[in-house]
Amino acid sequence: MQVRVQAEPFDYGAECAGFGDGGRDVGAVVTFLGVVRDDSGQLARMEIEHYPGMTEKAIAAIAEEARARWSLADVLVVHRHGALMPGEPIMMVATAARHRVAAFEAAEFLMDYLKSRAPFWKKEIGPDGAAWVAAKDDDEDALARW
Amino acid sequence: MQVRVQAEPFDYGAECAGFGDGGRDVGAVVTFLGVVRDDSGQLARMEIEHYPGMTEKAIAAIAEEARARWSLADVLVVHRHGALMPGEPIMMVATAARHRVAAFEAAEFLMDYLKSRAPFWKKEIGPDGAAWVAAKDDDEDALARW
Amino acid sequence: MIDVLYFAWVRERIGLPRERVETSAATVAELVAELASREDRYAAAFADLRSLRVALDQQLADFSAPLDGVREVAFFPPMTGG
Amino acid sequence: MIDVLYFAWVRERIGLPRERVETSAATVAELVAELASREDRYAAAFADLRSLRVALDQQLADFSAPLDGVREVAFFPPMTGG
Repeated sequence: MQVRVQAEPFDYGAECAGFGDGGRDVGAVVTFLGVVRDDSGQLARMEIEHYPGMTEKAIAAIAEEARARWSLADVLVVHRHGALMPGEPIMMVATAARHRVAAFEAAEFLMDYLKSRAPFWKKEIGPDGAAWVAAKDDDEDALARW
Repeated sequence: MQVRVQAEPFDYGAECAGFGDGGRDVGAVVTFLGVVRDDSGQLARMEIEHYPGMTEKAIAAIAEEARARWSLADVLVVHRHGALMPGEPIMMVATAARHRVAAFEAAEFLMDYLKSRAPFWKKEIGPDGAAWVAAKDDDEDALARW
Repeated sequence: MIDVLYFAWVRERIGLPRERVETSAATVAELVAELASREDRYAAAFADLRSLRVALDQQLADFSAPLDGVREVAFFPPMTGG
Repeated sequence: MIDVLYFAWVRERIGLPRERVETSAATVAELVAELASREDRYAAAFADLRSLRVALDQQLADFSAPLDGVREVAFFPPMTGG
């Protein structure tokens, strides 16, 4: 299990290549990559604030819950903070399990919990100034299924 | 959209690295990697037979349905045939979408359909000879949710 | 004349991957009945249709489907890709 | 004495990221009432508790939670990671 919270960019391909050599009982690996979207073409940058100390603990607790619940052979969470440009990777998760259903469910569980339970806050900076991204009711509702 | 059916190994990390530069409206990338599992420690190799001609068409139709249904910015399917060793990648899918729910759902849809609707057949070769892998009722049932 | 293809254990039981068949069968089911009556190895391969799938010109089809205009018929077990 | 931390727009409204507070509040809600009565910027930050979250010693908690033994309280909006 590996959890990293960092300002530096990460290399998604290299993380994928290095993940999931979890032994002979791994049949399925799922990864999720979150990217800074810029639908309007007006986003100058995104800034992600976090709560140092709590962030690592909250993510580790979520990752450990996923590992235990889906008997994961391995789990990885990387999440950036600080300034990010459109198109840059924000975060990723990876799960390794015996079967595909467990790998998918665990990755979705991780994403749903990271969205709403890990202390990150996104701010978008555009031509009209800065605005904090509002939490969506959908994201809170997504937790109900677990 | 890219579909490849090949005997040669593929490089999962490199495929991930090269995927999903789908433009500024991509916020979420999901990949699935299937690996030859060897729970018993007795598997000498896996052999995958397929139906040349039909395989490519069937996968392309499934991938196109996923692309249209979830408005994917990009979709990739790679599937090997021939002899594979334990721990080797069998196949992968990747999806790029605006939001995480679409990327996850499309990847799971692709996997469910590739399992039961693309003409591949797996055979396991061990110390006691060769045995065709039986289709699971679960896999057929999984299609019902789409 | 029609091309008939066999895959996986269907191929192994019948002992060949493909053959050209002269038939007047109107449907897949009629073709199956013709083939199954040939020899034991065919009868064994077609013993349980629930464990078989069929494709017509590389599209999945039902056993009740007509063979009119079809050039290639394939028989195989349920697929196990992914 | 307790460390009080603010994040995101709560930090921006109050105008500082953290402070040490001398308080005899027994619960988070009592601490919020004390802070909100200080100045307009605090009142503005705490105007709608439904849009706020609280963590006690880096664990999410409720506004009714006791402060007994707590060293660090953090106030922030709903999280938007991932």
